Amino acid sequence: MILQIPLIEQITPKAGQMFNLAILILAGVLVYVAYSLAKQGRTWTIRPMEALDAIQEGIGRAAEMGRPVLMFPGIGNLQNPQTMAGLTMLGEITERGVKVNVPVNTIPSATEIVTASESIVRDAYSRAGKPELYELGKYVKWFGTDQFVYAVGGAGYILAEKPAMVVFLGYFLADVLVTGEAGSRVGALQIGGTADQSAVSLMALCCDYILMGEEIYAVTAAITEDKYQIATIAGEDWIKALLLVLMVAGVLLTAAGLKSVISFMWW
Amino acid sequence: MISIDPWVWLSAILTMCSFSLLYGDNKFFRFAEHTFTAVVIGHNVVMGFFTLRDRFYLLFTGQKLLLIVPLILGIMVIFMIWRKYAWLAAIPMAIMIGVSQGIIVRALVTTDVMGNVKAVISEGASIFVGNPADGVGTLIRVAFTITAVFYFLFTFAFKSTTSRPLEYFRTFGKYVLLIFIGIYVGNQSMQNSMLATSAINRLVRNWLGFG
Amino acid sequence: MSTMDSVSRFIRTRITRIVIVITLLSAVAGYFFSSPELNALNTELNLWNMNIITFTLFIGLITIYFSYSKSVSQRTTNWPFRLYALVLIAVWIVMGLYSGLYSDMYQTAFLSTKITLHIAILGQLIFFYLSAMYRTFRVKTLRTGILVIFALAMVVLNSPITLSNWSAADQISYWLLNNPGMGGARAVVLASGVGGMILAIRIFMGLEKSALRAAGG
Amino acid sequence: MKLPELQARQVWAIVLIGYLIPAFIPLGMSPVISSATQNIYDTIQSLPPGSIVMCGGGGVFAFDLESSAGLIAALKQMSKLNVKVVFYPMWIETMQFSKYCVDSARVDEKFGGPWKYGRDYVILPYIPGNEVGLVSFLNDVKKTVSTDYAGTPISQLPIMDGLNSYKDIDVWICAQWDGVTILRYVTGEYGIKVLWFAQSSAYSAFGSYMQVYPGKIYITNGALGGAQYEKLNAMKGLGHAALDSNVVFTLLFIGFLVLGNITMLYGEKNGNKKVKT
Repeated sequence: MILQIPLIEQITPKAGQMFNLAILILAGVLVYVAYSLAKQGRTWTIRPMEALDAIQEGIGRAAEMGRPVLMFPGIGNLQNPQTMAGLTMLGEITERGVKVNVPVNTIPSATEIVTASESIVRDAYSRAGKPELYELGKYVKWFGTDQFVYAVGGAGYILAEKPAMVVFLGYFLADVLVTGEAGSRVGALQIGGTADQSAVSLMALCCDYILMGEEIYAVTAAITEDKYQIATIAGEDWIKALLLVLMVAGVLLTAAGLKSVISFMWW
Repeated sequence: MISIDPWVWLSAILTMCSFSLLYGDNKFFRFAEHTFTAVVIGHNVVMGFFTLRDRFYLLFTGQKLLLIVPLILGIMVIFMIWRKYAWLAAIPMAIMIGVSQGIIVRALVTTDVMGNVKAVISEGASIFVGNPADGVGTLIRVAFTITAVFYFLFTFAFKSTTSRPLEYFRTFGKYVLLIFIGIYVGNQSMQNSMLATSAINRLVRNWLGFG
Repeated sequence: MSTMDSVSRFIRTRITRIVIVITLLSAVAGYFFSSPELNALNTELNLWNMNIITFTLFIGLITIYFSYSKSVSQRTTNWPFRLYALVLIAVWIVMGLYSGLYSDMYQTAFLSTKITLHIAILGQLIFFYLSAMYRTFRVKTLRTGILVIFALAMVVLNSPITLSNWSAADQISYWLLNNPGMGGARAVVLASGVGGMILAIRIFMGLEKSALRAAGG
Repeated sequence: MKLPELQARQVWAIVLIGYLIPAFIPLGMSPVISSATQNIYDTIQSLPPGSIVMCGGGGVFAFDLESSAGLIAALKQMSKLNVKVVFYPMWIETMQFSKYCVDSARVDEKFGGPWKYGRDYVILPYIPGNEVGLVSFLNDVKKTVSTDYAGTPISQLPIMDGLNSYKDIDVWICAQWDGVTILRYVTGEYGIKVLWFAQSSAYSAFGSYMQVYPGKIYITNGALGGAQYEKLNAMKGLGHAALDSNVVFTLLFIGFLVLGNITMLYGEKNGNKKVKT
């Protein structure tokens, strides 16, 4: 029945389409190769990042001061890769916090992230060996769905509870300034990470450490120490290295007037 | 002349309640916050009803009975909020994830990734041609793009003496990103400034009647 | 393990994988290959997807209802506000359904409440921005120095006083935006693009289970 | 004497006073036209009568207010050119935003303007699914939407007779935050020219797309671009008000920057924050 729909004419600008598809397929192959290598025991290390060390430090600091840690996974929904990175980070921080008796709270925005956060926090408590400490609604605070409602609730929470560390990791927009400013007022160590350009510049204003763009995926892979996650980051690097080689060679060739050599890119 | 329109008064009171956050957390602010949440949710639901009417128009008029499938799947997705029945939402979620990821990935590879790579390569041709100021600009743009992408290589370590210069290259990439953020912060401030004006003008002009 | 459990597990693990592979492939292949069948399948799936998404608009209502009514019945902090919100939601829905989305009344009510409040919150950003900037923009290291110089340049060049008194200011600000600024911006777009691409590949290969695991409990 | 650190509230009090001044006493600043804005004006001006212009994207009303300055002026311009405009609401507030712009531009006949609903412009209902909805719409308009915002079947709207797929669209105007989605699909996959009245944050983040599809995408820079567009159409609106506030902002920015650095050098030793990446 579906297939009886009449023909829809094909798309106009097709130049370079086959090459683009080849790159997409190659990316898939490289990720798969990295994954298989990881299965056979190959490991990679992600370069040291100050923000990652700061997170570890911040948990220690919170334990010394006897204050909680707050983590924001952003305003995205489940389809947003940045939110997924934030949720992974939430699980890891919670697990590390539970081990040193630091409560880690989180304030999500989208409703499905509330559900997801609860299951991730519960899971983290079990992994840390203290499942009895977990309570529904105790660590996941929710103030409403809208972009600013959650931020304002978060700001109020920060001013009341004075967390020792605030971590922003996920998809944010201008709302980060409301919570970030509150965090600065209570003197919290703030770590911000997002792949959205508008929020990253605002994070630069209020956070002590920032993670830009793709760094958020690398940092979550690094903190989990999961070899398959890290392997896919390696596969990603191979593709980027290939694109870099293409760009450098391409720029040199076109600058020398030899664009025809790389005309295959426009097939 | 101060306004006599009740809506303008409502708007002015809500604006002041909201601005009271600058003083600190207080009841007026909470009133504004809850009004905000309620209207957002109310608007969502009203929008939902009318959208359902428009989206399933062909089903209700009997022109396309196949639409019964997404109707059922749509109802299943609501079960996402109850943990016990959340699995019912798995299939519609899978459709949403699959379709949107598929559509996104094809645009990402075409525009964001290869589009930009090809733009960088094409710009190579204009570095030594034409106005020197533009040529320098193009050179800077191309070089900055390449070094900043280089910064995003995470698993490559450049520790040996031969590969050491590449580490400087990466550091340079970090400064490129800082320059971008600086320019961004400066340009974006225009937007925040305009929004403050808009909120304050509502009070001073629409409500109090000045200007 | 009950039958229900095994059915739900089967749906969560197997069926969803298959559905994702089919839908993702149809969207990608429908674009790269000129096949009318694939394209038709893709269009139909797109329509389904749009219709399913409409239902998510109601999820907020249900969650807010449970959460707020619990807060009201247990008399937690700020519960009178929650009660007020629940009443306002009901009033708003009745008003909206009665007047229609595009009526002047709905528009006025919407502008005077939601939009006013949103603008007011966004309008406070410049306050937070300036106080954060006062604290942060202290030239101590090369890093902050770079940030401050470029931000200052953009602010001064975009200022109407500069623009109307110095004709080159407009060109310089666009030069900064379009050359050094765009270099970094483009790298972020490109690298995030690769990240997004790899994520889709991971989902396709079934290596990224978290999205569905979170939904399936 | 040591300079004390200003508290956040003290900073905010100064900022509030600063912004109240132009609200009471307008400074009356006027913009200088940039070539980026002029390009958009010329593109619209050269549209032949009867062209179909799509107008839409995804965004949040309050945030898109910055772009409304340019869009309102453009609607006014288009109402004199006899082009047809179809509004495409992609996020749930976009329909309200479209109504706000149409009403503010005073182009409808109920405000004495030349436009008649259904003949000169149409507002579609909210179309869910973002990019998915957009792709579906561009492929086949009639399958994707069956009614307008009020539930009227599109067969009863004269404009929609001539709009069946992407081939019938001459230009796409976007005045919303999520212009990137429009660029990726409308220009990237279907080769349609896009004019984007972008917020200043959108310009600095996504200007690079102009290089990917040269000559197909034009972007204005935020409130400044909006004010320029208003000037091109001989009107004064939010864009001009934003210019006044920009003057105040520049002075506040420089003042606090200098004060902050002096405090660092000669003040009490605390509150120093650094940025690390």
